Amino acid sequence: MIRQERMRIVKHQEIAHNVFEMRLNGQLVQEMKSPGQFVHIRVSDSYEPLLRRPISIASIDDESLEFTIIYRAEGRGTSLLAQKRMGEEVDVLGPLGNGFPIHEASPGETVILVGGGIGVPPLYELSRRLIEKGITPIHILGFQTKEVVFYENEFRTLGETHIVTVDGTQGRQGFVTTLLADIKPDFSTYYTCGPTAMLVAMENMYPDRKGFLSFEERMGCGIGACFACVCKTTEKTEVDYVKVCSDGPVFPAGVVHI
Amino acid sequence: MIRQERMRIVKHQEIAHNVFEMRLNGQLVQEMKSPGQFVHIRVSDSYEPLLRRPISIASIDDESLEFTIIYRAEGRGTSLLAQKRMGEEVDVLGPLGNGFPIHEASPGETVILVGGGIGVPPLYELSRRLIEKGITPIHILGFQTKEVVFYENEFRTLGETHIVTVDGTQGRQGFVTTLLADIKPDFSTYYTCGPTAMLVAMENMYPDRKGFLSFEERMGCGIGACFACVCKTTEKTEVDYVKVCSDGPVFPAGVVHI
Amino acid sequence: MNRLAIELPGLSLKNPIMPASGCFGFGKEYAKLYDLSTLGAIMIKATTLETRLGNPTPRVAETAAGMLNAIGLQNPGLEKVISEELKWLEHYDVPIIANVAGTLTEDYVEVAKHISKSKNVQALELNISCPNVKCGGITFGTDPAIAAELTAAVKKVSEVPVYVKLSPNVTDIAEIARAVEAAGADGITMINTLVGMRLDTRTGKPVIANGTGGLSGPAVKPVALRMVFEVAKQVSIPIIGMGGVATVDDVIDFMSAGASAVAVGTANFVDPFVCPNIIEQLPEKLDWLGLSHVSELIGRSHR
Amino acid sequence: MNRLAIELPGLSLKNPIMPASGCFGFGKEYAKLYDLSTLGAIMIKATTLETRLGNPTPRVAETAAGMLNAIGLQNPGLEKVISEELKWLEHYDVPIIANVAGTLTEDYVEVAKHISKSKNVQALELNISCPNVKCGGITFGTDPAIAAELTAAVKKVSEVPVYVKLSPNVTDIAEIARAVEAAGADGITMINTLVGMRLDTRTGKPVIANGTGGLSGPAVKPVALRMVFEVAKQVSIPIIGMGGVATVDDVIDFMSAGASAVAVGTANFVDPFVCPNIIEQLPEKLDWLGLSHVSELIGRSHR
Ligand SMILES: Cc1cc2nc3c(=O)[nH]c(=O)nc-3n(C[C@H](O)[C@H](O)[C@H](O)COP(=O)(O)OP(=O)(O)OC[C@H]3O[C@@H](n4cnc5c(N)ncnc54)[C@H](O)[C@@H]3O)c2cc1C
Ligand SMILES: Cc1cc2nc3c(=O)[nH]c(=O)nc-3n(C[C@H](O)[C@H](O)[C@H](O)COP(=O)(O)OP(=O)(O)OC[C@H]3O[C@@H](n4cnc5c(N)ncnc54)[C@H](O)[C@@H]3O)c2cc1C
Ligand SMILES: Cc1cc2nc3c(=O)[nH]c(=O)nc-3n(C[C@H](O)[C@H](O)[C@H](O)COP(=O)(O)O)c2cc1C
Ligand SMILES: Cc1cc2nc3c(=O)[nH]c(=O)nc-3n(C[C@H](O)[C@H](O)[C@H](O)COP(=O)(O)O)c2cc1C
Ligand code: FES
Ligand code: FES
Repeated sequence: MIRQERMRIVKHQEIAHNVFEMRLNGQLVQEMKSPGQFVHIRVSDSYEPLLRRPISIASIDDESLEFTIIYRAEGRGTSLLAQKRMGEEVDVLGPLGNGFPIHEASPGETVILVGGGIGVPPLYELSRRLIEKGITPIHILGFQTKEVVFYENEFRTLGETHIVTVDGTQGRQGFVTTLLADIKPDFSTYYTCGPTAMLVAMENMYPDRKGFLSFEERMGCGIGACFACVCKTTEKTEVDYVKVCSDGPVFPAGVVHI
Repeated sequence: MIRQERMRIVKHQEIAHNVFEMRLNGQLVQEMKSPGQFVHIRVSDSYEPLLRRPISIASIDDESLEFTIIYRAEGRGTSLLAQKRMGEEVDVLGPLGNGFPIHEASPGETVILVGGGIGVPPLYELSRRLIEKGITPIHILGFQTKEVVFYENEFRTLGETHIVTVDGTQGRQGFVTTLLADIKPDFSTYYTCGPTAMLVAMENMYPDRKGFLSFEERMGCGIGACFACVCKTTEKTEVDYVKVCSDGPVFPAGVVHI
Repeated sequence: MNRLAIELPGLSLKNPIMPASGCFGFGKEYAKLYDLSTLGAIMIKATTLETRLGNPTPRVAETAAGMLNAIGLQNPGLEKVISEELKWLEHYDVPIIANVAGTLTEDYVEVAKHISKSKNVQALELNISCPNVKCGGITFGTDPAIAAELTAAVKKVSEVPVYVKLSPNVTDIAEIARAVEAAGADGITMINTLVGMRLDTRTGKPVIANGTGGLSGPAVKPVALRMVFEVAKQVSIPIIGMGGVATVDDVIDFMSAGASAVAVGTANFVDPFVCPNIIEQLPEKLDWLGLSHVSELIGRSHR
Repeated sequence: MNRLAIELPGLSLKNPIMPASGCFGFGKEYAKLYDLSTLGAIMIKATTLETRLGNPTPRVAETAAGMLNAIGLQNPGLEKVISEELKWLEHYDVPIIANVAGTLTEDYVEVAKHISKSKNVQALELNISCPNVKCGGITFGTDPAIAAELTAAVKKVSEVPVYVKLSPNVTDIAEIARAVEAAGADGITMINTLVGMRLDTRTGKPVIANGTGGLSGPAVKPVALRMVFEVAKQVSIPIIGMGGVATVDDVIDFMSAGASAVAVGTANFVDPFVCPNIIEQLPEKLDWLGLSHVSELIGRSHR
């Protein structure tokens, strides 16, 4: 069920250049089902900025009723969010949307989790859930440059992890697809989240493979009511459009027209 | 000289119901000349609320480069200001306007300082300056009710002090003028700041006495450029209007048409 | 007696609060958050004759205390709206105001004729003010004669009262209001969005794919309030006011200016519970103002 | 070469930044804060034939990301403005744009004739869009024919180029722009304020004594930007854009939309140093955009 709650900040730190990790505590965590879902955050009580900001759930801890988001302080809203201190409250609406399907891979199988920049966070909780099910994840994480790389160790502790940077300052130089072309991993399913260009590249690279992609679109309501986040679909599907916020943000490969 | 500075909050506490005392530190204090001047405060970096809030200077300490404001957290802006914590910075423009003239009273004389509600603060620094000059102040301070009375002791340490509350929950019941009618103080000059109704009552009560009144008006720029805070004048003056922000907020009795 | 009840042509409102068209879809999403029957009414998303897929994305952009949108009237079309959306809404005890849009007069007439027959549709809202479609929409809303013509044509076929939604993008909104009143409109809803634009500072190109969009949210409240005040002075049919409403105080203001009921749009995105929250706060606000019934607020500014 | 210099009819601007009329008085107050010669130009407070005492107070009210004002064109009148204000401004090396207002065409003509002779007045800004005076002002700005007539009449007597300041409170602002261009206007300045209102929630009465006021500030930027974009498409005379400008990014946006220079109004009240700050930040912004001269920004959105 979707809830709105003023959640308390129990941890907040810069983990890479302009990239922040925020841990929030509250009842809302009980509602979080699948990795890849997101929350819609109101960064201040002022009317400026006005709209909520969609941010993926990076990790969930049911026991402590805490969850983590990882975001880049970029524009007006996220910069304000970055100024919040521990102990302060944040207005959170969520969990929203449908996340990555775990059941689509079977125990024993190997899958690849491919993330780009601020698309990496949701893959962390996803990886943990897959491992719980006895599935082996390989992480391929792409970043612009060394300064903005985050969670490398966290992912390594979960399994095989490859870092790629566009400028080659850390890990392999190039894009996630460059690296995939090298290591040619053997896998059953791919899960990916990142810039649209990356999603396109993934679909083109593995046209016949089972894959799930998480999309980004500008949002209004975040719950499916305003038709702001609509994407056209391919002929592969009967519906002629989908809403990223409520039908997605995760869709099977080939559904969304990109 | 008028300056704009991000000043640091060195003290911030609620001293009466919804009434806050805030102490700020910065170079701007060096520019503060006369009691009754005010500062124009931007309560947040957001565009909402947009305008600065005019607040009187309640006390000045040149040595520590600190000054104090006392304000009522009422509407949107001052409520936000009330949430600021020690150590945070506040955008202050000032000092603005012309304060109460000290030289208008002579050493040895007795004067009355009559304040109403949030009009009381500027009288505190005024009283200290008058005393320095060997002038004896009598303080008549009016409030709505007990809960919102503040600085009583501070004023008592400076001299004779009378408290009046509209509902009689503290001190004499009634208005400042009610009390003045009782005690019939012998004085040379009156200085007053408070709601317009009170200023009118003072002018009517002491038509032939030398007096100085501090006015309030909605402001835009706060420095004399936008003509928002204009008041009509009486035939007693040659100018046909005055600006509260730059010609005032303090005017001699009889100048402003009220 | 219910201190919040308001009677308007075709509408018996439990309270004067309703979500504005396009900001609430057809209710399904918000029904997961609270009971829709608590609402005074629901203004559903614009319905057109045929299915519409709307404009390319991005369709929204944030502005100072506001937002721009260019959804482009995306909706499943008349048939599906009646057979699915309105049918589903029958589960709730809440009057529906059907927002009708189109390109030609015939479109409006056709949609109005059929949708006004739906059991729970108690009134129509003629959207002659959508700034986000190439033809139709706003073109009807900027010329008094054309607006009147369309109103009359729809009145002929509608089985429920017809409210006309005015565009603020005009020189004299009261003139349009008088024209549609004369043409038989039962009420007025106002305001729709102000045409605006946001540019990507780096590229210099519009953020919204459509180029321009409709401005809504707290930023427009002063303009909306002024227009409601002006129109209330010049027409005698009731007004449902909107434009930047986000708090119970905003509701008081719009009713004081002359609105008989108030719609909440953009604020639903900021706080999905804003409508029930305002409804809950209204009684204590009336106490604060020393009023016994919400209707006493209507037109206070003019007295 | 100065990468910020802009040449406009009558105006050689060191940079494209200038305070907007009415938000800077006649410069005296801001001269205490910084050197006025750093400004591209100064648009002085509206000048009328006779002294004007303006409207009763309150004259301003705050709104979400904006403010309302109803100053009522208070100014010392033509003679004093010329003999005192403009004379004093001669101390500074900055072109003055004189904002001219009035009630009848004759008033405008009389003021224009004399004020355009002042040594430092390099251009006139015809204020046909002030929403805060009973007659004159905005009435001239909402009818293309009347606007054109006034423009032609003033052009006949003015010794300097004439810019016409447009009102956003119209259905088709480009139509007015085309009309004044055809009538000989040398340039356009836009936008003036949107008519708005704020009510005291407790009393239900307007906060501003005048009832309505002109809305300005960040809230109106999307509307102003859209209008500049539209007008730039339809006229060939230069535009000085304004409406909610508070940052260097806002300046980039307005020039991208088609403005050749930008005026800053309300933001001066929020940050009295906003103009010099923006001027200082402009060069690095141009570097960021990879542009060598500020003029390259003009009309980027249209390319
Ligand atoms: C489903 C989803 C999950 C996301 N998860 C994350 C995450 O885990 N970490 C992270 O750093 N970012 C994430 N994003 C991107 C994040 O929403 C934007 O970076 C953020 O909204 C930008 O806001 P701002 O205040 O920094 O920028 P501003 O320029 O102030 O934003 C202005 C407006 O544009 C919208 N906007 C701007 N960029 C984007 C974008 N890329 N996607 C959607 N809306 C945008 C904002 O929401 C706001 O409404 C996610 C986006 C979506 C749709
Ligand atoms: C010269 C001067 C000195 C002042 N000194 C003090 C002081 O020392 N302590 C104190 O508590 N108050 C003082 N005030 C009053 C104070 O400025 C207002 O209470 C405050 O601006 C209200 O802002 P808000 O955010 O609480 O209300 P809001 O309703 O959010 O204000 C909305 C707008 O109206 C303006 N406004 C509202 N009330 C007033 C008012 N009474 N006077 C001027 N503008 C107003 C605000 O500045 C703002 O622009 C002074 C006013 C003036 C003119
Ligand atoms: C995303 C969005 C979609 C809208 N769609 C419609 C619509 O389909 N029909 C209509 O008449 N108005 C539509 N509107 C306008 C609103 O109904 C309302 O008139 C306007 O937003 C002002 O109210 P607000 O400031 O409370 O949002 C839409 C507004 C928004 C923000
Ligand atoms: C207090 C105030 C006074 C104004 N006076 C005038 C004026 O005398 N003449 C004029 O043409 N515009 C006047 N304006 C309008 C501004 O010049 C400008 O067009 C408008 O405020 C939009 O710009 P902004 O959002 O940057 O303030 C005034 C605006 C304000 C806020
Ligand atoms: S954001 Fe409103 S429908 Fe997706
Ligand atoms: S507030 Fe601008 S002149 Fe006084």
